[in-house]
Amino acid sequence: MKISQTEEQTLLSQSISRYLADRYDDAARRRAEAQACGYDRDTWTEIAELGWLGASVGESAGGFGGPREMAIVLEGAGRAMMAEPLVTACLALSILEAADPSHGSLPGLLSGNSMACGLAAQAGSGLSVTGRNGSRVLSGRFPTVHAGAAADLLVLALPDIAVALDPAARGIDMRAFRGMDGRRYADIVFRDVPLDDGSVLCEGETARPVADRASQVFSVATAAEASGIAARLFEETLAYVAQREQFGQPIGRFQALQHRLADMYVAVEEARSLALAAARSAEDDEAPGRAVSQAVVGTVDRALHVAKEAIQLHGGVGMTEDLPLGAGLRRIKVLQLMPGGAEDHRKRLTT
Amino acid sequence: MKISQTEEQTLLSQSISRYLADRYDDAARRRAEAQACGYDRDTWTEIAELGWLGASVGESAGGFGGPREMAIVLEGAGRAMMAEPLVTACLALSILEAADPSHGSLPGLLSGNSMACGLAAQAGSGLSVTGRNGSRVLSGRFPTVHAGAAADLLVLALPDIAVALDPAARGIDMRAFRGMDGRRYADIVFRDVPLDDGSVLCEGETARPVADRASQVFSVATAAEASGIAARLFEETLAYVAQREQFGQPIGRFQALQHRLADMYVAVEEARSLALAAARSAEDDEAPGRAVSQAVVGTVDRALHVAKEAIQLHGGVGMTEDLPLGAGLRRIKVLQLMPGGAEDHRKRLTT
Amino acid sequence: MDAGWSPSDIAFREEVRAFTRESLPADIRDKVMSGRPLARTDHMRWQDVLADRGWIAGFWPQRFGGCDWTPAQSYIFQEETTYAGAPWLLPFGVNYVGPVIYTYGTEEQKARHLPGIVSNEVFWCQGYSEPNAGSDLARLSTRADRDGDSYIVNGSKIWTSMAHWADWIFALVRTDARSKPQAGISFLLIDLRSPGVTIRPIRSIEGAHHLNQVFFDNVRVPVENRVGDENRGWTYAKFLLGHERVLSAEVGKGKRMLDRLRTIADRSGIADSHRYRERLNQLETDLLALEWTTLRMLEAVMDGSAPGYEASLLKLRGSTLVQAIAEATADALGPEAIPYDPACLEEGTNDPGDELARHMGIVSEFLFQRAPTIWGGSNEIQRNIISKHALGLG
Amino acid sequence: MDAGWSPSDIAFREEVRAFTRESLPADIRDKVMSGRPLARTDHMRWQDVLADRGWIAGFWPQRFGGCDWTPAQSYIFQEETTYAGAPWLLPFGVNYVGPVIYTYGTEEQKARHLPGIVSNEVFWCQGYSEPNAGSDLARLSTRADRDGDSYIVNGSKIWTSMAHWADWIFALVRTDARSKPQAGISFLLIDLRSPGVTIRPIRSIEGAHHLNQVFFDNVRVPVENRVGDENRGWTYAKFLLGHERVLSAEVGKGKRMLDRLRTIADRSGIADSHRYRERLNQLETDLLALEWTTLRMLEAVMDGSAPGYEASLLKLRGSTLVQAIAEATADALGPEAIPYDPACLEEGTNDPGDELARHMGIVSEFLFQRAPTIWGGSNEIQRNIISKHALGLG
Repeated sequence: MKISQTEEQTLLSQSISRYLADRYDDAARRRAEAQACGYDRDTWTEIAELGWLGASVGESAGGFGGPREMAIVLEGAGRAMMAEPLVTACLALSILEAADPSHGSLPGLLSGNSMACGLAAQAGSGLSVTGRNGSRVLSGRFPTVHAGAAADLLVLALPDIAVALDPAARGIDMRAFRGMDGRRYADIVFRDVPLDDGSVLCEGETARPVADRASQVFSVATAAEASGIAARLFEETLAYVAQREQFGQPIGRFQALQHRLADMYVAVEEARSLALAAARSAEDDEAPGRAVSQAVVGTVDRALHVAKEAIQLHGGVGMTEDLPLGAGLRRIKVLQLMPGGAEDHRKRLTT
Repeated sequence: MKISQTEEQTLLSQSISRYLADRYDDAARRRAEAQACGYDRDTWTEIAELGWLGASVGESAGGFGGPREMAIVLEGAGRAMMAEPLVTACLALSILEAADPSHGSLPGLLSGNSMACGLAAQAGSGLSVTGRNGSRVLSGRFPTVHAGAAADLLVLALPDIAVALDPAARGIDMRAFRGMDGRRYADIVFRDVPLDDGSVLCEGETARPVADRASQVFSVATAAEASGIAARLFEETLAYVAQREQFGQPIGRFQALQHRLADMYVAVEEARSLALAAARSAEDDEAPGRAVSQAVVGTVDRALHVAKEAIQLHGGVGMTEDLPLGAGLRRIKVLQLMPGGAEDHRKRLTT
Repeated sequence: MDAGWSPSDIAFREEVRAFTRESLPADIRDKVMSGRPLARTDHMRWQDVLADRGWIAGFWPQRFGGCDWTPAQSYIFQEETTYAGAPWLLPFGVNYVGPVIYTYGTEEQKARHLPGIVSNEVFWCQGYSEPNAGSDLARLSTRADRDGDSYIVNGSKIWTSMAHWADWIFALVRTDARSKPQAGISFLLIDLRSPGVTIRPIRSIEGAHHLNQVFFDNVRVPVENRVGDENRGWTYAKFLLGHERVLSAEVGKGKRMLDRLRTIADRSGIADSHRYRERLNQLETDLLALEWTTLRMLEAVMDGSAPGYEASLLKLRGSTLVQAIAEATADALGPEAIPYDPACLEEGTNDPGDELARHMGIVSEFLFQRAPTIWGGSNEIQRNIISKHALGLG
Repeated sequence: MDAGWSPSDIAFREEVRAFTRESLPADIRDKVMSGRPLARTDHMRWQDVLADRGWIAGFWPQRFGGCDWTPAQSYIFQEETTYAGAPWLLPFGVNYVGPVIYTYGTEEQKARHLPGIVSNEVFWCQGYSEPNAGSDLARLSTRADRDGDSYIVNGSKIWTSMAHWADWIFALVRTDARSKPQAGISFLLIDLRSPGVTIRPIRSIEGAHHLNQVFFDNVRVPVENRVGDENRGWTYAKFLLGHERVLSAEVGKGKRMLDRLRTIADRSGIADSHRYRERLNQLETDLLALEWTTLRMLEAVMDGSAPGYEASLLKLRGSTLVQAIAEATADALGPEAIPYDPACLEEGTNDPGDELARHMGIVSEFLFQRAPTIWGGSNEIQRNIISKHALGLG
């Protein structure tokens, strides 16, 4: 019985924690956010060398992992609230793995020398491919692509076709902006972008499982990141109430706060469980189902609760940018409201 | 500025409290519930003599009050969780007042010698009056009429007609049952019940305001009773935590419980405010509006929260019929689920 | 989703499922499914079936009549039987007093008491709480005074589930009034037929009689019925509280209750309402979280890394969830929930063909499910345990 | 629904409404309505308008420049101006230090400080919290050592809203380190231009700069700037905390925010979604409850039967409600809420024609509204007060 993780997965998790503890504090995050591209390219190469990108795909595609390993990476990234575009890059790798595991871009992407953004249909709108064979064109919009303007490649998984496009291609329009989580996004509009044979990864019957895979991976990544953020915000709060003294004792001695911390702890454990459930479902290569959507909604709801409580229990200092609590709350709000995020899943689950 | 109550209203409220403290404890409630008719007829005559029924209508109908006075009576009845059918009787009086303030039944009803059940359209289903003039018949069903089988008169307010019927009339079918709140109800089915001139109180244009009035009064009564129950359950809990000792002190000294009691207190105060808002709205004779529905939903939601917390904070003894907590929870659940109750209001507010 | 079960676990699950399908009497299953109260005979009939199969005390060591089940097998057994509509396997003998006896008891006590549990012949109940000692067991005041080879027991125990059905009670009693409150307590096995024992029924808010107060008036108990050392009963009680609690999450029960909620919503026509869907989705999500948390804790128990407070976490969430499902189910009935009279629950019709009787079970369960957040250490106590032991907030 | 206002109250409401409609600058109103940050000049322009009308300190006694408003008038004034989109009337001078000075101050202090508040010429801020003294003011450690006719002040104050805009600060300082923590504190008025004062900005999570830490490094303050007796500052601080808090319920603000939520939902197309309707209905119901609770408390204040903890009740619910409305409003934007960069809030575009800038205000407010449940005595402190004073749980 191996429910949570194998020994290899535990080693991966420990290596990630070590790197983050040594190299990625809040100041590093702020520096990364301040870069023109919205993240730190040296960090990107380092974590690629450590195998963080290879963890998301299997050996056939040049990696050593799968959804569960990717979730471990993203839980760590969530904990550190890393600004680096891991979700979108892992999504691109997973699409390539599913559609064309020998795609020429993979070695460069895995080594961190280049960066690709994965676009799952659920994050887009008005998507269409028109025309036949040699003269097809793609249209549609992805309004919130993390680090989109820094991408060397855009990898799209639509229900009938998967494509890899040069962001500089004709018909692709990008408007870059900073989001409420401090990250750089691009609003990418595709207007009759020609799809030549070189850009098509797969199509027709084989495209559907690729699109399902992309949807599944996007959900797993969202749940994992939310669960990591929740864990971090809880740990910050637990450390704070243990040392902050008021009325003659650490405030963590006050029972009303203890009970709220107990509930936060439960929420964090449950977020972890739900993120695990989502990853295991993707590992089994199940079609995206109700349970995966529930895992996304459930982790984001729990993380949001934890973030609000973290700020409240810190008091005044919780309202300041001196601590990473606001950053956590803002990031979770993005995971909730973004196209293909928790609210979209909730809508699907309840209507 | 007189927001909550006038001096006369305060005197009424005090007189009700005195009577209940002296004469109506939980044992009295149980005895009343055990009667064949589901309530105690001596109590009924006593409270009628004290003016509890007259409080719900104005002087023209032989009373001395209105919606706010009725709300004061019902808040008291809620506090004592009285089994007597005050809501339905007050509703009947209000319909008679609005439709025909000189109706011959009023003196007997106000003195407690007879009892009428008021039926507002929102508590019924499949209601229709067919035929013309001399040969009209009424059909439809009221599935949850408190003390319906004990009624001397049934007073209905439908959008186009208000009628007072002898329960023994041809076409009226009653099935009596006990509800989860321990009270006696009747499921009343009207099948082509002939309406003669003597039974019609008013019709056509003048019937609409009567029906609106009935709807309004039913809502005010529901909110008032729920607010009274919430207050009672909270007081029971506050008294309990102040005397129950565990771990070397009264459990009311534990901060986690204190904070939950503070939230219960807030809920009780807000329930009182919402019940007041509903009564004031009816006093101004406004058409039944969004705010009145919200007042019903809001008081019942708050009362339900208080009831659950009351049981939880009492621990084991809260689960027993030795205390009135279960009775309170069961009654509130009825106010929530009954036809025309809080859930129906919520549905109207949100669809 | 594959929870990583081993092939033998999967085979065991199939075995339990097939056995339950074949062996659970239909009338008992129907009562459980509709939430109607079970009689003593209902419990005993099902437990006799299990006893015949050797599955009353599966997790016990084989030498005491068990099957040496792993925690995973115990979990699978509970999940499968519960989901299939089997009655709650009453824990007082098998989960509570049995392990205390085989861990701390004398050879004579083992020989005398364990077989009766395994064979389902002796019905036990638990005597911990007292009117003034609920969460705070250190306050307990039922006295056992030494008189030769006996103790003379005086006092009373309360919230004693099923005492009116039981043969024996295991009780915490005060044997030394002078020492500190936690010390001076002993663990006694008391035959309920002893002279001086009286049982008062307590009516619960859902109308059922399962709770009791048990009075001891100069009840003579042989000293040989004391388990372990005198004045060290607290230690055994704590052992018991921590025992096998990973099973308390009631995942199978939650699944069964959600099935029924869906059925009722389909029948009552609210299945299309958005409010119901939001609520169902919330409950399903909470159950998914509970299930995977249970699995994670189970894994930790099996590889020896269990944090020790996993029981508190699961109890807190499991009890809250079944409570919420029970209320949602009553609400799904809408006005049809009202014709339910708790006073008629026990004597009233239990004819499964009677629609009202079915509803009665659902409303009864809504009320009854206020209890799990109170009993077995209230959820407030569980939060205390978590904040102290898991979070180190002292 | 008629709240039982007197004819003169109704006339006063009309007067305030008409005045605000005519006198509130449109650009300021627009900033408030869209949640964008106000500059110091925005506050001052509006307060100058009020000062000209004599309404800066309406509830003050006439002899100090007020209008002798009843609590009902104060409530009406706040509700009407807030609902109409007027900026928050900054309370530090008019609500906080002013009443302390006219109640406990010397004639010289009254003459020197009150006119500047009434005329809106002097900008005050509040120095209570310290890094180690948040809810627990008794822990405060900023020292004021007597040196002839002066105190020498050393230490720092934190969470000082608008200190960077202020001329003066009123501060609690420790003048006797040997007495009990609550004693030994004095109430000082300090000119922020004094040598030794430094102000460090603190960036809030919504990107705005309104909080500060104020450092005192051997700041010399004349003894005549102490209000009341030495070492009795705690008394004045408590007086201040209880003062005029019935107004804190922010009913007008809640109504204004709900209007905006409805507008945004209509525009974003979610107005038909059931989830939004449930949420809106919940918020409207909570606001109805808050409004009528406020009115009941107001009545109690006016007839002298106020329980004394009404401020805690209203603060608790009012802060929670505006917080919830602010979040629902950000959520109503959906994905359109994302293009908001807190780092650009202050320097970014405030052009009301820019749709993104409007959203920026809404997201900023969602983040900012986490503060009201913390400041002015956190909601945890309010629950303590209620349980101790309203419920007598000691």
